[in-house]
Amino acid sequence: MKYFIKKLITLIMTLFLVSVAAFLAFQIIPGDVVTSILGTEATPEREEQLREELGLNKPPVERYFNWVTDVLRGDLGESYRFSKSMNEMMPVAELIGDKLPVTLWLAAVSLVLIIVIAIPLGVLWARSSSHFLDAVLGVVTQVSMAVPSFFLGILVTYLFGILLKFFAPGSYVSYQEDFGGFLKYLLFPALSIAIPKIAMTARFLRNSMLTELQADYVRTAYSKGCTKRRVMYGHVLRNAMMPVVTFLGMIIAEIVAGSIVIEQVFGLPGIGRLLISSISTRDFPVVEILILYITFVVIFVYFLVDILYRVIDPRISEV
Amino acid sequence: MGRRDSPVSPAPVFCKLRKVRGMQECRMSGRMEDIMIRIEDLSVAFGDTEAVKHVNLELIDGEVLGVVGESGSGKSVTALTLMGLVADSAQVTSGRVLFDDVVLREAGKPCDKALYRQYQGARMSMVFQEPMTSLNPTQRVGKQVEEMLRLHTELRGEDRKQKVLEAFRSVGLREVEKVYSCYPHQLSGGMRQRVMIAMAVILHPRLIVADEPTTALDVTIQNQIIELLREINQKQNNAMLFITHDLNLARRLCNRIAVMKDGEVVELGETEEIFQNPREAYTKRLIEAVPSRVKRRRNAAAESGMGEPAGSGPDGKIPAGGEAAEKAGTEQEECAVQGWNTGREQGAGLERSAGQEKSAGLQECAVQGYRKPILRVRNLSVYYKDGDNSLFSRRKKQCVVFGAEFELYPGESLGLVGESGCGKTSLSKAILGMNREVEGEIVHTTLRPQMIFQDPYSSLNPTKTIGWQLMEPLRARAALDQAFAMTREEMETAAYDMLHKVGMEDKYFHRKPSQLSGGQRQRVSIGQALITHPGMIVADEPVSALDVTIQAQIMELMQKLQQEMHLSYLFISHDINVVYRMCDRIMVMKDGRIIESGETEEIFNHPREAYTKMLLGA
Amino acid sequence: MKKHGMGKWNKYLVAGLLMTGLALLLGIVGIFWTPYSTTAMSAAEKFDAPSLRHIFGTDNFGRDIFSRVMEGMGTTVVISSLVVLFSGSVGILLGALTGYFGGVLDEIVMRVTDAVNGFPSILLTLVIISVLGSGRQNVILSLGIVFVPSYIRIVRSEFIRLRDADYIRRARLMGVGRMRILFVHILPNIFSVFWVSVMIGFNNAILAESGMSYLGIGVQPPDASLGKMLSDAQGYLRTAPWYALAPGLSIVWVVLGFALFSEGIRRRNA
Amino acid sequence: MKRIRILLTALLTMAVLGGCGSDGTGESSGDNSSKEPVYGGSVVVGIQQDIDSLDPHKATAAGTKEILFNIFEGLVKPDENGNLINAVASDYTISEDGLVYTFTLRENVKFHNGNVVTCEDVKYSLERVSGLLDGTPLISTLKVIQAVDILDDKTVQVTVESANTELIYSFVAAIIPAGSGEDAEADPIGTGPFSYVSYTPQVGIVLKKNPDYWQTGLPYLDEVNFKIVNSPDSAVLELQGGTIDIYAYLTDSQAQELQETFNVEASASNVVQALFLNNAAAPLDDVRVRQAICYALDKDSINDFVGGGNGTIISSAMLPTLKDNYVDLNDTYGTTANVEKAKELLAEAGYGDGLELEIAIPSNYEFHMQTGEVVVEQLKEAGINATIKAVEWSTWLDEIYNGRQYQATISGITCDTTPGYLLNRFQTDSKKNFINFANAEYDALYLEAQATLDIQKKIDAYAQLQRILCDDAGSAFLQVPANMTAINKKLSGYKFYPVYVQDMSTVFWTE
Repeated sequence: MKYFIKKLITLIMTLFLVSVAAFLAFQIIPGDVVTSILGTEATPEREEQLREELGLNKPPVERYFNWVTDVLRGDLGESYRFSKSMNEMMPVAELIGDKLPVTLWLAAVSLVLIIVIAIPLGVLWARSSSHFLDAVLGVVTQVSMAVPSFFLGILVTYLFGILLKFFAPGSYVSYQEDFGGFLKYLLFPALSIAIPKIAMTARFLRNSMLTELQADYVRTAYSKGCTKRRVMYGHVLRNAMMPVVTFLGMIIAEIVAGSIVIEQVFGLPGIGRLLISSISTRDFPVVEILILYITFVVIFVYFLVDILYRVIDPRISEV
Repeated sequence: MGRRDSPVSPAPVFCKLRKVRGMQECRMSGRMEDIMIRIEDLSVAFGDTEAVKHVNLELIDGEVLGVVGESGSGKSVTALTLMGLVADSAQVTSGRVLFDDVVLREAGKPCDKALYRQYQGARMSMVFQEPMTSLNPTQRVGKQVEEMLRLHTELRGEDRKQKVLEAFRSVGLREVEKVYSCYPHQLSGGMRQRVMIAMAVILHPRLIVADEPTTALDVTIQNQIIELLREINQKQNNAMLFITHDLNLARRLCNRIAVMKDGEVVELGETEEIFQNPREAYTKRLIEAVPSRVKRRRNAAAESGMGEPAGSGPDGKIPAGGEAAEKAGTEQEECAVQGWNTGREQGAGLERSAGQEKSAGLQECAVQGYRKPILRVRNLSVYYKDGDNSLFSRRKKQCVVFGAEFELYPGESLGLVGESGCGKTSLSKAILGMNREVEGEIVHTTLRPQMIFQDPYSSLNPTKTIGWQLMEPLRARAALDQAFAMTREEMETAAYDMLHKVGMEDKYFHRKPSQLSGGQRQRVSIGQALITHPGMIVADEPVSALDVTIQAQIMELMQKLQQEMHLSYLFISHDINVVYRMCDRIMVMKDGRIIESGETEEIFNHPREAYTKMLLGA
Repeated sequence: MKKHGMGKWNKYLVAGLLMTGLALLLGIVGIFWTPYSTTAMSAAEKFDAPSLRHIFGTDNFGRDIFSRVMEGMGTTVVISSLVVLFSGSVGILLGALTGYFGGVLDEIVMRVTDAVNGFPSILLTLVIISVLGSGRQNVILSLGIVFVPSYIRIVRSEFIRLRDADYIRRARLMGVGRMRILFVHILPNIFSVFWVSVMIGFNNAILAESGMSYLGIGVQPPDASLGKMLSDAQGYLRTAPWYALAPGLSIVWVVLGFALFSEGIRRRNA
Repeated sequence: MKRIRILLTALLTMAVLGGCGSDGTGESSGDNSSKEPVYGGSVVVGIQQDIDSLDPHKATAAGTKEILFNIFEGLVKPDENGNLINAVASDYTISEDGLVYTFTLRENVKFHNGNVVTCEDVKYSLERVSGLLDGTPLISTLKVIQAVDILDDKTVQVTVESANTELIYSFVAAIIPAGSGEDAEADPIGTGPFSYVSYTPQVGIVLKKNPDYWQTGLPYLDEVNFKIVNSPDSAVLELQGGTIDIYAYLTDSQAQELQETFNVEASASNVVQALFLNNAAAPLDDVRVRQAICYALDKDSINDFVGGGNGTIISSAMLPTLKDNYVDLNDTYGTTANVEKAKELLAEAGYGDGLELEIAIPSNYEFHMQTGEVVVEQLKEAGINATIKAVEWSTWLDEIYNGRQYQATISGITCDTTPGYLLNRFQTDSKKNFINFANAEYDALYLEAQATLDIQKKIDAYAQLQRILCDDAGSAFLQVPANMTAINKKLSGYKFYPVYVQDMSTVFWTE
């Protein structure tokens, strides 16, 4: 419990730091919000009027505190750029709520791919005594890890999209329209995300298992007359999975926070792309919230992993 | 030394030694089936290096056979090969292992794991050295013991659990239900080892292999476990292969002892026979090396006064005691010139180095107020701070040493004895100023007392050469005080001198610690501590990580240097015998308090506290 | 140590050295000399497929892709090296101080690194570049800032581990000065760990740099950069696949080579 | 309080390439023109950026206007030749003094909500845009409207405060139902060939057929989906994947890539691309340096490299498609590089040893970035060491366009069908004169041209203005890039307009 509170305080402090940093960044970032909105033709009076409407004429500290109070009250503010209707700007919450499922589903599909492929692969690899398999997997995973995600995205597009025509590049369908089609399309970007991570996870699991296999308790298990299989699945796997859980947590955090590059390559309207476009249009309320969201997700996932770790590893749970 | 038994005729040796149990008759009449375990001419190699060479061992029901040897002697590999647990990379290059005439393992054939599984657990089981790591850290211990039943019996859920609880009770565990659902880390070391033993004996196997089962435990717990093993052996009448580096332990438990060295069995015989009449030089040395109360005075006198050779270990030359005594005088003068000691202290040192009964002399001095203590500790309490340096959590202070009071006199060795966690290390750190959370008074007259640590592997900076490390204290001293400025040549000369003094050759000057053995590293550590002539040394378990023969050498070295350089030692150890050999006076510490202190002989002969008695009994 | 050197070659080290060596050689030569000018345009040679004349073919301006890959490799390697140099030095300094002394500085630095760590690196560089503007120095600076926390962490944890090592305690007892303990006694001992993380960091820097260029926030044209080439080439996947493959595979080559090299080093040290 | 947003007032191209202007010929696309139109079906059109507003009076982005063209109509509307045709109005007259416009409404034009357009609706719409309604003019050129009077139920009279021969072009402003302005953003209702169905930010907008459209037989399609495509690269992939049918902003090489499988059409855009030179920043304040740069550039090869040779080379600020007003000044500096002359001028100006030049380019415009690469290479020949500084669009607006803190920049300025539109900005005091062009003769001449009602005089004055801008090397004007549009081969009837318009009403499937 005390640990929990401590973690929570750390989380809040980090969020605070990040929000201040993001806020500050937008004070010094070149490119005026008002110019960006009004373009080149507006009169100075109009600019001043908008500045006032947006509250930009107030001192930064006051603006920051107003904004923080609003956010704490659950009001995430409104986009400068996107309108919901003529009288209303798009609330940031709604805007992000719209994009978030794309990123989350992408993360989910990637994660399923990673877990479903990497874990059996890692176990197989650790169990295998075949030098050939070992060498092949070694090379394949090394190469997979060396491919940058955008290049992988391009290769996947080229191979599965253009050559094999498994999917039509750019034929993203909104999840609201056709969920099946949406998932089918997500498979390929998810694959591009997953491949290097599968390689990393499988390697990691294998090394973890090999390390665990050196542990004394494995010898004890054998001394009881356990079969190799029983030792592997009854004793080693669970213990070897623990560091892998942390590792997977890092991966989850990374994907859930937005796979900007992959979203760019495959034209997915997720939060990564929203962030990029919002930065370039100086849509400050959106950017601030997105940055906070991402920070929150990352820290929160780490936190969850930490908790999970405590649940599955009895050694830590009492600390 | 280094006798190699002919692989075909090991029998004569056995026959001679086995009369007590009537083994000879058995073998003569050809009733081979009574011999349960037979290891015949076993050699095990890892790649090109043979770890076990032509070993022959036999065991019958109810017998406890000790296998004694120092690290690397091949005793564990032998046991693991017997159990079918040796790594796949190990090859049996000769001989075979039989269990009731069934060949379990044979030279040139891979390990038949399916065959072994019929024996492992059910008919032979093993107790390992580290109960913490030998238990699966993420499984409840009850389940782990129960796995034995799952694998080898038809018992069902609740029956299995009852059987496990019963086994727990039989190994002296209390609150067995609670223990059943504990994870290994929630148990104490002793309890864990009891769980391991329960696991080993639950199916009443005919053979139990115990590989250093008490080494990782405190002395008092050690005793209990030994008693438990003895008890089980008597109750269940199973044979036991007891592997240890500790001759004393073997002596207490075993019917017969096999002494191993460099992969070979160099001597095998009835326990008492071996102790009384060791035939091999190595066995003799092993017995000699064990610090024993019986031998202490005689040895000390012999080494320092009578010039009896102390035996030469692999580390090479150690100047014999006589020479040391001769040199002592000049050394003392040097010290005096450098202003480290007073004239009177010098006198005391010389007096002692003449080989007289020193503690008496010192006691006398102290009583007379003849000498000033080099260290005085008054009402010292030491606190331990929670390591967490977060801003949020208030630091909790925990008292680990309560009101310690004592003095250390020049040239004296003061022993500090206690089990792990009693506060002896905290006390020593406080004295050296490494822990500033203290209350009370510490006064020492030396400039910079130095320390020698237990682990020779972490005591030296792995990236620096030995020469550099020996010179570093001189550089540091010069940086602090211009008066001690030395040229590089002078430093090098001093470093070489020190290297010689700790019994090492010039060539080591340019080597790094990774190229040195444990004993050699400890020598360098000692040399590094002494190069600035600190006068007082705190030695925290300086020999407990070393093999017994090396232990003896290091202790000799420390005693020699003490005389030569007129040093005071605060000698910390859990090993009562080591302390006995090294120290003039002893303090016994328990739960942060010094509960008893006095002259060594006095404590040993007339312990006042029950705890001290228990320690001595171990 | 030297006598061990030759005996400890392993296949990872050899393969890694060969691959990295070739890449570095091309990259470094590429800084000073390339077979063709990397900017000279030729309308006649637009999108020539790989041939003896242009072994990687030509791009949309008729520029020799091989020459541009060489230059891009040089750019990437130089930037990545400077990033690692920058973040490594800052990491050592801060990690050493915070790890050894702890206290308030440690707390502040750790909170800041937490915040930086809890943030995808590409996003952070994006924000920093938005603030600083694009350009070579800013790419180095922003990536440097992004990578500093990982080095601080590694160095810090090593210093925490070693500050209580027996030989460091002894050095304190000898009266060795703090800075000497930090940088003479401890620092050499963390190099084996640090070296591996530098290698990994170098690879990450390469990936991040090319990722930034891919998103158009890295090195600006006409300077060749592998990521930028890749993003330019993406549109010509069907007509000129070699244009995408050449820079893409070059990145893979460098990263793989370095990964193998560091794996080799790791195994040699193990 | 109502927040009014006016996004990027359409003077600067947001697109890589702007709309279209098909040399006034207005050919319909492809070889399929002869084929029989099939009614029904739906088409997906790739667009480059999100909609800035669904309120036709507030939408300013060219990319939005090209879509809203399908939903809304004004009293008049442009046709594919750049001429105005009558739309909601069936006829109009302008008084002699140019101050009174009288519009007659077309019979039975219906809004998408089924109501017939009345004079009230027209009055409301015009008052709304001119600011008569609430004091906030929404379209700046219509600020001059003084009164809108309903003469009878089919006639509306508009009185303006000053005569302007080019004002009629502004009456393309959308007619919306009276009082609907506040709802236009959520439920836009117009009279165009298609009606609004839905809009999803960052995804796109869906329109459906207006069955009551006044032009009988139009439109053919049941549904049009304008889908936002984030980059030209992915547009190509989407075209190939068949997820979009029409895309109008291809680069030359992409167009070539699609040549086989699509009908790819090149047409002149309404964008003037130039290497804009800050006349106030050293060393560009020296006319010789600016001229040297103009000489050093090889516009032909720029056109070849980045435009596939489809662009139209220009040397001043006038669209060649505006034939009456355009003068060809390409002989002034030539269309290929004249390095000798450039070096000579530089030496004269004291930069014989070379010169450093920083060219800022908005990094999101691939076309300008690529042009920049070629320009840098060409300037090198003349001893000008140019470097590219990529800037974000917001930064570009802030620092370069408004702040005028730059040496040179490559960008494009868009033009509408009003001929004097581009020339206006180069008056010394113009707020839009971001190149700091200062020429008193030019200023005087421009005012003169505006004042005259004599068409020929106006044309002459415009020609002279173009010449001054060119001779003075106000900037190095490069080209009017071609607009490369890929159209599904099974589609026909796509028309190219000289302004940003994607007219879907005439598009049909051939099978």
